[in-house]
Amino acid sequence: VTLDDVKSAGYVQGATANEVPYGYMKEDGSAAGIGPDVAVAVFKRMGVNEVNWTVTPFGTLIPGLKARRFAFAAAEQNISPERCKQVTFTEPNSSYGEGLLVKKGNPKKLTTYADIAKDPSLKVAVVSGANNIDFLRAVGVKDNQIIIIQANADALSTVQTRADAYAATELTVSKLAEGGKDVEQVRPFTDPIVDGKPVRNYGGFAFRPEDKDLHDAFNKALVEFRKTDDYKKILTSYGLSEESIKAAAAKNVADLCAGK
Amino acid sequence: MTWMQYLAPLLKGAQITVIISLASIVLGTILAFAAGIARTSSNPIVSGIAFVYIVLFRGTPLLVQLFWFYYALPLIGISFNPITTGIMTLSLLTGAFGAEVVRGALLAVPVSQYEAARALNFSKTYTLWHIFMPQAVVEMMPAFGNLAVQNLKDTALVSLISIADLTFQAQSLRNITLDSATVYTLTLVGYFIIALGLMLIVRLIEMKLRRGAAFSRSAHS
Amino acid sequence: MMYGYEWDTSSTLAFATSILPILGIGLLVTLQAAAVGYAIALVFGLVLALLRRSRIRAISWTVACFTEFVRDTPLLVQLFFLYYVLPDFGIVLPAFMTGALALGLQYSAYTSEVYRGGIDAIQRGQWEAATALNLSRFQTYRDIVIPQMIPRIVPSLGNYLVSMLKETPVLSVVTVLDMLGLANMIGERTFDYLVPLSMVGLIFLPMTLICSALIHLVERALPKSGIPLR
Amino acid sequence: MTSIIRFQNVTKRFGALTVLDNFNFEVQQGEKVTLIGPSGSGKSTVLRILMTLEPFQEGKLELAGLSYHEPNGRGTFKASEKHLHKIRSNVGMVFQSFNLFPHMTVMRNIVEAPIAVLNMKRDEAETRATELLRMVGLLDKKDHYPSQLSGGQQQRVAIARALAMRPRVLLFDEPTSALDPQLVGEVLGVIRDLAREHDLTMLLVTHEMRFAREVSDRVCFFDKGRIVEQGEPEKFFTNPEQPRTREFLSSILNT
Amino acid sequence: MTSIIRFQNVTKRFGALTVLDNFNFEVQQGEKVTLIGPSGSGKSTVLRILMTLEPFQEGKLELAGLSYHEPNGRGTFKASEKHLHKIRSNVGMVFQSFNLFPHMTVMRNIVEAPIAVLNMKRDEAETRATELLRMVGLLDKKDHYPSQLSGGQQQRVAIARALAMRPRVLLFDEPTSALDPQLVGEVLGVIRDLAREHDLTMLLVTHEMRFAREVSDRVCFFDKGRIVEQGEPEKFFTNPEQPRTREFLSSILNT
Ligand SMILES: Nc1ncnc2c1ncn2[C@@H]1O[C@H](COP(=O)(O)OP(=O)(O)OP(=O)(O)O)[C@@H](O)[C@H]1O
Ligand SMILES: Nc1ncnc2c1ncn2[C@@H]1O[C@H](COP(=O)(O)OP(=O)(O)OP(=O)(O)O)[C@@H](O)[C@H]1O
Ligand SMILES: [Mg+2]
Ligand SMILES: [Mg+2]
Repeated sequence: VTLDDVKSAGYVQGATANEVPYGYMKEDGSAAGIGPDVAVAVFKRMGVNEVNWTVTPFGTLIPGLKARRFAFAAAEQNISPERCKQVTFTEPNSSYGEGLLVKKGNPKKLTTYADIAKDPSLKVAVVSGANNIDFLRAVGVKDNQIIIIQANADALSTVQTRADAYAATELTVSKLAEGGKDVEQVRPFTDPIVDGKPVRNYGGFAFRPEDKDLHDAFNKALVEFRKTDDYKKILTSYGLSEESIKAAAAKNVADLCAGK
Repeated sequence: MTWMQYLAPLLKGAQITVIISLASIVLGTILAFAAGIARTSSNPIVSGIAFVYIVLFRGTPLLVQLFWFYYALPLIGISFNPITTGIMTLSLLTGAFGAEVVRGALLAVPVSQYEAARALNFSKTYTLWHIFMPQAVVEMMPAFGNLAVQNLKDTALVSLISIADLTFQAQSLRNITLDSATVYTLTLVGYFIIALGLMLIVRLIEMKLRRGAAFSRSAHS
Repeated sequence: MMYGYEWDTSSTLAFATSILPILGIGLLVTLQAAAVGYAIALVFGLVLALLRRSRIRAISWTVACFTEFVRDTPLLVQLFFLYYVLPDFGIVLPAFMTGALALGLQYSAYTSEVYRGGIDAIQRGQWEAATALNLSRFQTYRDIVIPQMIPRIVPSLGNYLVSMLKETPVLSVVTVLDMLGLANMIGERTFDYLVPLSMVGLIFLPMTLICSALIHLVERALPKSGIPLR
Repeated sequence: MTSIIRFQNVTKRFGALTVLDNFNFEVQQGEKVTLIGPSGSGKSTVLRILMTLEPFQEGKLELAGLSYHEPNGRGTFKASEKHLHKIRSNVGMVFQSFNLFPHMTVMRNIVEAPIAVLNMKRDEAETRATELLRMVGLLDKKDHYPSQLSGGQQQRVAIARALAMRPRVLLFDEPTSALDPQLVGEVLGVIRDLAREHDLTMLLVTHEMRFAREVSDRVCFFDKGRIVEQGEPEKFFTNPEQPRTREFLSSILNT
Repeated sequence: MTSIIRFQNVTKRFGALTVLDNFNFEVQQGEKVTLIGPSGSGKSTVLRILMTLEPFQEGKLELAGLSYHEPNGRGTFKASEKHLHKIRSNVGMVFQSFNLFPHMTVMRNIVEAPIAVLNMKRDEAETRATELLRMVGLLDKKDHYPSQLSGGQQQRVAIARALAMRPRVLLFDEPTSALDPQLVGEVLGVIRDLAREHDLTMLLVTHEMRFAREVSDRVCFFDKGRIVEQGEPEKFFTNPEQPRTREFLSSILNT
């Protein structure tokens, strides 16, 4: 798809995963979240007034892009070197750290992912397709300690009964802690150290490598948009802090893809 | 949010579920007849093709089939929208199962009926469509009723290819409200009601086919 | 890496062979779940079928409604319900148990229909002969009805084993990773879904065929001794 | 002589259809009675009621002194299973379609009930079964399955099976009508021999007139739920009184 | 007179079992022939071969001048469908179990084939069917379904259905043996009337001896795939020559 295609069609096809607050579907069927809201604003600036949203399981975002099911994915996927081999990312749109959801009172006294690795009897849940599993493995958590759940919403029940913790991004965890009873977010939480650096995620929009023209136009508009107050308003409304917004602007996609 | 407010999105999902289910049941039935009749053909190529089709679709999980149709075929340039893909896949699956039903029902028509038709010099095609089919169709109905419900339940898997069916809406709702118990209870009830509706339709068709005393069961014993 | 196995994405073939051991682990889970679920379905289905013939209205009606409800709602949603809602009421079943139980329950609803059909197909004369000989209800079932029913229902029961095998992938919603669940995971890690998922299809195909053939063998080996099969 | 079977004003309905209407009928101990009559007149129903396979709505029925209405039973024919069990232990029935158990050998068909119901030892049951099989001329078939036997042979096994329970009353519902004409003879022979046993009460429904003539002490013509005419076979066949009987006999004999 | 059916050294096997062994048999145009014989002797097989429902292995068979081995056919009895079609257009068959089409009314059962096969107009077919139904006495049942008829009525419809195709040869395979004794009369009457039509050739298999006697010009006793004895009914029944025939007749007549 080229920008011209999109312009002449009058709309663009986007996709997001069902994950509050990065991207999700509201009861009325419309998409919301950091990714979708920013994408809509950026496309508007590019003269495309309509975005058609597909909501799809997180794990199928990249296969869907490859299968030309949609033009871009707005789910704040972490920009990682492996993903960069599959798709082309925009400059980072957000930055977020990791988090842990535990039972109220944090009975196992967990403060970071590495604590889980220390006690092999502990179980930790992650959502299928998320990169938290890589961080867990990197700090020494074993396969048999990990429970794969299909959706964030399953985390509440899982943490109550079948797992000691749920590992996700800090925002997801805080949204779940807000909505659920008898659970809490681990605070203070130490981000896991992988390859000698604390983990930090930089979420961006993913495009097909073939659609360079559309990607470049979007990327340019996004960089412009990041400078506006409207942009900050969107991000803060979903709970992102000023520091996180700054941290996102400080990184560039080329470095992230190179693993720096 | 109360359960009343969950109804709107769930109903929207239910609508999609019903559409996909009905469409694929109808198309699947057509396929089932084509493949089922082909299986009874004396031409080895025709029955062979039908056999391969049936084995392929009965033998692999629906999830794999959906993935292939939705995410793999576009890589070689064949692409359909999600709803079409969902309907197509489910039709092919239902058709494969239905083909065996059709074949079984055709084989269950007593040989004596075939002999009577032959003695009256009916052609093979005529015997198939005017003697065998009307009798076999009645016997197929209960099995097709089961297939219809099976098909309905299988539509729950199309959320994989981003179709906003009932299951998908339930998942989304739960994502926002974190109220699993209510959402899932409503969802189960929703499927149950749709299934009852499907069964009702099947029964009505069956009653229509059994009209009069023509098939008061003892007819060919 | 998964379960201690590395994969090699240099070529499709190398990829396919390198993930085979992981899929093998999933296959084991598939087979275990199907075995446990099938055992439940065989036994509980018969219980349901017999209860449904109970002379006490309340029992037969309740059982009829239960079977109908289970039969008419998707396993996927039932699993969610059992796994994520029951704990709200203090019932926490381990994941594998939940999966096998839900599979078993769903298929009990099917097998109970098969049993019911099998029992209904026993000619009335057989029941009457049993009554005339003063056999009790229990003796009639044990000595007359069930032995005649079994050879007749083996084919349908067998077909449900095959369907059940194919349905184990939904267990991944309750965190039980069967072959397809693992293939999905590999896909998520490598962004190449096509190869692992196609391999799952390729493994399932002969598996279901072999299963069907085995059932056919059992069917032929069963002593039928003149029981009319239609 | 004492009546072993006594129907007193028995009424039996299937929904709106009244099959037996104030039916009165007695059979003496040791008597051999043949029921004949047009199709649908209710002959099988009489036997099935006696065998407790059908309930009835009104009247009184006794068999060997046991009432079909248990004193403490729950309403019409709602006798307890235990009471019905007691009644049935006096009656045996030979069905038109044999109703042998297809999954059991001839021997097991015969010994099954004595072992399960009368708690007979297997040895003893088999000894008796052997005798019965010799009587019906089928000892060499004891390890065959019913499907391997001809219709006539199956019917003879069915007779042996009923006799193995030592009933006092034996009911036959058209025992030869499912057989090829050539096989009728076999079964007829066995029943004829049985009829010589004076203690056994026999009630036969049949269309075989020769059969009725040779075997029975009394022939009853049954129509529309009542006995229209009855008498000794010789008299009955040669000189029936009622026009309806005459008409029926001629329709059967002159086809 | 010319033979309309001619079996010449026909051999028919089912696997290892030889059912017809060098069978020779002729039927003249207009002749009414009854085949009798013990069960399993191959009587039905003869009719089924004539109806092209069974192939045979050796010998020559002709019907109305048409050979069952088509000159250019593909080996034993592999005549083309077209040729078989031609043979069948001369033959009709009335089956023991009637084999009516359960999903069609009586009228449609009869007119279906004339319309579909003979391309008769619906009007004409129905006029003829009405005549036939009047003949078999079932005009009032024309809109009933077979399941609503008694066995005797079904069999009469089956006869009308076969006649509607105007066959030159009509085959009956035990047309009354699936009927209650009382219903036999109905069907017998119809066949007796048919037999008066001199042009129609009839081949009957039956166990009803009265039937054979009244209807047929010739009775053939058939055993083990051969005709043992044949002759006019009067002579055949009163004074059979062969001991086997005598034995068989007595077994049937004296049950
Ligand atoms: N279970 C039933 N439900 C309704 N009607 C029945 C039932 N059983 C028998 N009947 C009816 O009761 C009447 C008497 O039946 P029954 O079988 O006793 O007659 P029958 O004299 O034995 O006749 P046949 O000589 O044909 O065996 C018939 O009209 C029959 O249709
Ligand atoms: N399709 C078949 N396959 C194998 N054997 C067969 C088949 N049809 C008939 N037979 C055998 O051929 C022999 C002749 O059968 P047929 O039906 O012609 O006998 P029949 O004289 O008509 O006997 P009945 O009086 O019992 O009808 C029998 O031994 C039968 O078992
Ligand atoms: Mg009767
Ligand atoms: Mg025959």
